[in-house]
Amino acid sequence: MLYREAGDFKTTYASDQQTFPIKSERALFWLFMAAAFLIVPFLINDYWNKAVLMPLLIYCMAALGLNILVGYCGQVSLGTGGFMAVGAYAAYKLMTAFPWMDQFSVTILAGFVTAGVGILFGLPSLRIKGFYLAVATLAAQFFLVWMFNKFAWFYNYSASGQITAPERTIFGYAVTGPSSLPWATYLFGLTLLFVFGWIARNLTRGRLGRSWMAIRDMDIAAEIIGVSPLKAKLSAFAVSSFYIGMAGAMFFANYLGAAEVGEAFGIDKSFLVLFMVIIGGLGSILGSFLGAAFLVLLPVLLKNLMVDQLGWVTDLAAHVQIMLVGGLIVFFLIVEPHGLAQLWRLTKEKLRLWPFPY
Amino acid sequence: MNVHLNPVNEFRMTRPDDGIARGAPLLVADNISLSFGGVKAITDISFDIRKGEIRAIIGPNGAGKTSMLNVINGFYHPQEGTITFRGERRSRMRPHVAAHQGIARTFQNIALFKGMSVLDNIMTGRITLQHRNLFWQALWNGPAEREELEHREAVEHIIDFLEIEHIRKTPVGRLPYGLQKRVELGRALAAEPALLLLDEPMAGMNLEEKEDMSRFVLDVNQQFGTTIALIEHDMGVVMDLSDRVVVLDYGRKIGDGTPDDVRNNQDVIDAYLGVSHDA
Amino acid sequence: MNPAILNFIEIFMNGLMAGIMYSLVALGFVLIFKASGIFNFAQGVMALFAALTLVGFMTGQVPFAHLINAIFGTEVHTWGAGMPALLAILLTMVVMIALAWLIERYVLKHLVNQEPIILFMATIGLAYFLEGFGDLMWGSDVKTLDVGLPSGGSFWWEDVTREWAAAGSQYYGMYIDLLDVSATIIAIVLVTALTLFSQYTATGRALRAVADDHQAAMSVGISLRRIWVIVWSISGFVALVAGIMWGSKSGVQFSLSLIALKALPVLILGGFTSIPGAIIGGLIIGVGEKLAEAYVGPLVGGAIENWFAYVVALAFLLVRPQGLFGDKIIERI
Amino acid sequence: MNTQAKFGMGDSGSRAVDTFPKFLLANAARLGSRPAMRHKDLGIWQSWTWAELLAEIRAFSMGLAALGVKRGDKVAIVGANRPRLYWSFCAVQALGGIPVPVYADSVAEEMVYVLNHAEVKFAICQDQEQVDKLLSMGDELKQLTKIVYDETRGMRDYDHTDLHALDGVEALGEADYEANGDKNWLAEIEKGKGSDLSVMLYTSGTTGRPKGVMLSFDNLVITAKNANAFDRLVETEETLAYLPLAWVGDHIFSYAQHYTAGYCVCCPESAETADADRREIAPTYFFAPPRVFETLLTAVMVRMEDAGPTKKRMFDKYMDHARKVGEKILNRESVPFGDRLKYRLGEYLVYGPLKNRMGLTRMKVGYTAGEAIGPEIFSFYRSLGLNLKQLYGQTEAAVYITAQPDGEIRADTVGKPSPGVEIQIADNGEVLYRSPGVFVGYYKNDEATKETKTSDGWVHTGDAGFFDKDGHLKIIDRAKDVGKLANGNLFAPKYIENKLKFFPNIKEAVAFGDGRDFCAAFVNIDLTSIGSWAERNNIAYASYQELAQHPEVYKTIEEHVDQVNRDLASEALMAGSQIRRFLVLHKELDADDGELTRTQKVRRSFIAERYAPLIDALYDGSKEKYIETEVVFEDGRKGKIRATVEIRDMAEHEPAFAAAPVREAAE
Repeated sequence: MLYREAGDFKTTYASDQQTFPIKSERALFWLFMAAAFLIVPFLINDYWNKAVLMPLLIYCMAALGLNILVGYCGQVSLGTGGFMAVGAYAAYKLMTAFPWMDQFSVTILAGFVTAGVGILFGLPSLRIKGFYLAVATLAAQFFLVWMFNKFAWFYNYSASGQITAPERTIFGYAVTGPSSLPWATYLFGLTLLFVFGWIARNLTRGRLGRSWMAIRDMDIAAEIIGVSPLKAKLSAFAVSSFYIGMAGAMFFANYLGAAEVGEAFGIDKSFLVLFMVIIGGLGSILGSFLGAAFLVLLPVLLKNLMVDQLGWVTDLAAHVQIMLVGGLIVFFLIVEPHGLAQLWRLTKEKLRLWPFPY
Repeated sequence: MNVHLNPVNEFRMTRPDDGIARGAPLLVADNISLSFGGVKAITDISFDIRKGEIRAIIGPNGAGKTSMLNVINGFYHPQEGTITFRGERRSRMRPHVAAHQGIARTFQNIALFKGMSVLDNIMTGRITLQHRNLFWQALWNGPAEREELEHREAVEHIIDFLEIEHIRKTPVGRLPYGLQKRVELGRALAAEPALLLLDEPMAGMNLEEKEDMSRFVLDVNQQFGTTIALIEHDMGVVMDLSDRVVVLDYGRKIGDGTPDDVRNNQDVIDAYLGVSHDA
Repeated sequence: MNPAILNFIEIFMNGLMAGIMYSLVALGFVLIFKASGIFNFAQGVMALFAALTLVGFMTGQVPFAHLINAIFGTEVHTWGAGMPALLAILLTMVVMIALAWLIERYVLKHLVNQEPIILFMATIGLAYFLEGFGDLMWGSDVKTLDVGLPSGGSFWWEDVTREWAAAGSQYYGMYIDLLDVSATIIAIVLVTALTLFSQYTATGRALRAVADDHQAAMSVGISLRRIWVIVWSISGFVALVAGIMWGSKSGVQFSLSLIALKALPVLILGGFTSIPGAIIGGLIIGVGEKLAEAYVGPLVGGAIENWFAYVVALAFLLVRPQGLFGDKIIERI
Repeated sequence: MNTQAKFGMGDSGSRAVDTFPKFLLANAARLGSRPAMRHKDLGIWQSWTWAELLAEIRAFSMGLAALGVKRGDKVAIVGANRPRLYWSFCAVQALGGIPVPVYADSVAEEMVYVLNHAEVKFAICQDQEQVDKLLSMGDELKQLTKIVYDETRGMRDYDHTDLHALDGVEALGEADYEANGDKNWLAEIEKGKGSDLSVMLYTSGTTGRPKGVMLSFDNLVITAKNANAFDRLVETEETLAYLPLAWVGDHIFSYAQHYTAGYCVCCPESAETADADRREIAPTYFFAPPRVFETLLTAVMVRMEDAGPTKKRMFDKYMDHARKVGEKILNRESVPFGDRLKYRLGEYLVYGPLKNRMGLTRMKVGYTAGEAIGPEIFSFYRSLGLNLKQLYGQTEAAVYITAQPDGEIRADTVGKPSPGVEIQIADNGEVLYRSPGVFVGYYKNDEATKETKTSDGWVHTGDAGFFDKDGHLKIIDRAKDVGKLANGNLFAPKYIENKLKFFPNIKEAVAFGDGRDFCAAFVNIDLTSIGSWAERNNIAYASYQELAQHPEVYKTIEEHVDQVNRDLASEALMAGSQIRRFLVLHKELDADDGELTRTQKVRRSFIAERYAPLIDALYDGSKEKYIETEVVFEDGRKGKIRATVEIRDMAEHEPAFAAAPVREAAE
């Protein structure tokens, strides 16, 4: 209904393969981006930043990373929490060891460190598949959490065992630490997400993305037509961990400010991000964002409703919330196993065919 | 300025000349034996595939035909015997290395990537020809995109060749069987193989689809000079298409020669008529 | 005997007894996986839920008290009277069967033919739901559970073993918890009963038929949906038993659901489809964990039992990707 | 690209641009970087600017010169709407040759006749199929010396002595250009003048052998320029070339107007994808015979049948509203504000998306011609806000005779005389015209030329018609087809057939009655429409024949015939010729069987002959009739289909018209 595609034809392969082939969608995307970059920073306050926007940006990044591994390459991982922890601790060590380093570099380097760890824990994927691999990644989760707890070097021997982010600025505006500015942190996260979202799109649309998907869809055939499983799987683990590591670094430095590994990066995180990916849609970048948005916004809404509107005690609200989230996940899987992205695709198809039935 | 292509642009279908003359052996299998936990699938089979020919491998069910193809492209490793491809003797090798050496194949049970479109499936076939690394791909604009678009153009020629323009962007899972087979052929062709292995390309097709597929196989062989080894059950098709035929039965070679030779070979006739094979 | 050897024996036995508990939980997984191909992550939460319900019945709690109070402004908490353990166990069993039926009716039925990962995710969703539901129904405070099983150390065994040490050595005998002993006995009985059930009853045979081949089983008239209810009921029962054991030992609280995570390495080791694998895998993990904690732990700073089992399982998998008793994977094309 | 400099703006003004090659040079200079042509090929719209077009055509043309094409040579062009075939027109004309496009789907004998009659020396073919067709005629083609083909597929093993790949020819020309420049070529173009023969188009003709209509550059250029001015067509238009290129309409829209206005012509990937390709391009100037609009509307209605009830209700509601006010809004009549608002909402919800799905979103002007279009169909498109108009034309007139000016659109007229056209109505009602587009003559057929074209330049259209009070021409039928029933009542078969065909369920109809006691009709059902209806009603059928003879289908058609009779009864001239009996034909009328012309018009006399037993049955009162019909399959094999066809009687309606309208004749 909204689409007017007639006359929007392609004269080059580049335009045929672009990310938003439909003119109106392209316009919508840039409009949305303009709003996110130019309008939101002026409206933002601390509550919105902490409760909604930062978690949204961070989980978008994490879900993007996990989706590359699970959705594109078909390797199920339950180690997301552990990899986020690697990113967080790497960021902490970098921030404290090199105080002069800017936060963009810190975050990206933390990503690289995590990518290395990811490759290490991705090695078993060359031998084992499916659930066996999923459970094997749990080993990473538990081991990493244990390690960060156990060796005081990681938390600079602080008495509390916590890591605390010192203040770091970008162009003179604080993006970490207790006096960080909401709009600056937001823009920092948004910029990273925008750039790396675009990179994720690039990686998934070309040769590498196809080799991942080939491994996912039929690994034996993929190998026979020339995909090296070693390269495909390990690159997926590396890229995925890179994103998750950055998300972990942001989660610690820009969002929490101080973190204790078991609490902030426990197995619950692994599940949460996996849910985002599944509910959003496996193998879809948009899906990662939709899934993250859904699971970030839903609890906020529920809490608002039950605690602020109905005046229930928090733990009761928490029980109802966890129950509803679980129920909704099951509901979604039943209604649309391919996630919100598929729902979006279908809606789009319907609107494109409008007024004809689908 | 709009880019435009010369629509009749010739596209390469075989790799640069490898020094092997047309008619000389491209691949030689020597005394191959293969067994799975004591069960012999292939026993002491030797034959060759010559450059530029269509070589058929036939035999009753369970004769070891598919196992033979699997040995050729490195998926199975024979316990005994050697494979020599383009003059190089091969030891244990992963299948993707064989693919890089120029062996492409299709599968008996369609093995397309179900989550991808026709275009992406065929593009995947060119994976051995694309070289841009992760860094360039992350940047995309520039070398990676250029490479991608070059290969897209080559793939479009294959799509045109196989007459599947109308399904270019359809997810392969939604296609009827016959078209899926054709897409799979396209994916194999995309690799510009020196040797193309076809595992029952016409199984389960109706007469019209078989005729189409036969035409494509012949066209590939004639227009691009691609060497083809194919397994097929339809004797009519085999006799029409192939230059030479090797016949397997219970993992042994019982005949090898031109279609006419094979047709008149008593062992072959017996095998097909189900005469006891314990002799 | 040398006290070091005696120490080793003590750790080994404790490991065995912990292992049998792992086996018990793993068994629940295997049953469901075999019959429906579902990796039921909610198994641990089912044990928690069962234990919560049991405690609730025994102490006469009013279900959903918090919710009711929050909505209606009332102040209800208990009925004022509890019920005997046995009756409570029976009632809880009924609840677990009802739960199995509900899960089949509202979840599984709609997810037939979905990919395994989707089913897996659904069970995680289910786990969340049950966790919230259980807390909502019975409250989230830590509860003690006592169904009358003996507990505490066995003095008799301590005395017996003290004799074994060489005279003059500072050895005070082996510690063994009676609760562990009874748990082990019950677990053994349960496993035997399940084995007999699946070998000698019609339902058991149907169950095994389904596990072997869904299509074939359906074609001979076995109702898949009925089988699923039965399997989920049985694993509900297993969960109840596990819940009683673990609940009696360390109280009924959220951490009880984490026993599922303990069972996972057992599954990898034993293979998802093998009942003997689950039992032996459980024992190996139990023993290995305890030994590692005692002998390796001090070297790296302790608290390694969280991940040690996983690493063992992983290392094992790299050698045998199909697990201890899993079917050999032959790749075909 | 030195030609650009030579034909820069300042320079071209001094010369008369009166031939298409000259237009090519002028366009390359004036519109060099604007797209001139597109072709959906290899997945995208390959595009050429005017400058690139010039380079391609120059190379091709110089290559043809090297092959030996000389002034006055006839060159056949055979194939579908491909850019290179369009280029070959200009490439040949640049050398002074005369292109002769041939219908690609014509059978071998037809082709032999045309090629021999036109004394064709060279042929440019699209692909192997066309080459094979020509080669199969062998020695029968007396003059043909060389064949050039475009698509190389399958051509590898042919004897290439007299066979040339278009690529090779272009390379030849390119080499010549590199070596010697284009001086000679440009000089050759300069020799061309407006009065020269531009093209020879063979009319498929409803009777007799095809005739070669000779059109001069002046004919085409002046007519095309007039038409461009009439509809304000400029270089920004995009059109879709999907009709046979041997047909005069396509030659005007996709060639003459393309060069004179400088707009962009887009060639679809194949005939099957034309619909999808139109959706992508969304032409701004679109021509289609009524049949296309009909099919499109049927498809829309069929698809809406499957829509959910809410959507269907919404669609119906807004379509009703469009019928009420849409045309008025388009004609800029006054419409209440509320209705306008509702129409705007409808535009958003229904009309816009619908136009989008049909690929007509950008349409500035659309024409339909060739046959009468059903009033409902016509109003449907008009009410969506599409500027669809009718025109009346002929090959002999280089198409345009009359056309509807913007704002004066009516379903039942074909408009006012086009710019530069004079029209008179003869005593017998036949329409005559005189215009700059009037053809030079029929090739090698002076007799026929004299019959058609008077010495003072008036051309007989062969159609009967009259001017209404607003000065619009109304065509009722072929002049020779308008007959009388035995009782003296007027019988205009096409008029009746059109009324029948306006029902989506009826694809084709043939009415009989001249000199008979009453009017009777053959009906062809529409497989798309009826098939989908059958599917919805669980009516199983194995073949067209079975479906056509289904009692339920008969019942539906009977209702339609009854409705037509009711309509006829309300018109003074026609009330006497209501359909008394009809039958549903057991096979689809088909051009391959000679029942339709290549432009899909019914060949009445042929059908009358072929189905004589059925016509007899219509008039002898029998209830059913057995018939055997010979058919030609696509691969050229022949076969017979047999059927027993049921005949139905219809009741006549009482004439019910207000007053006898006065028939005006304008001079």
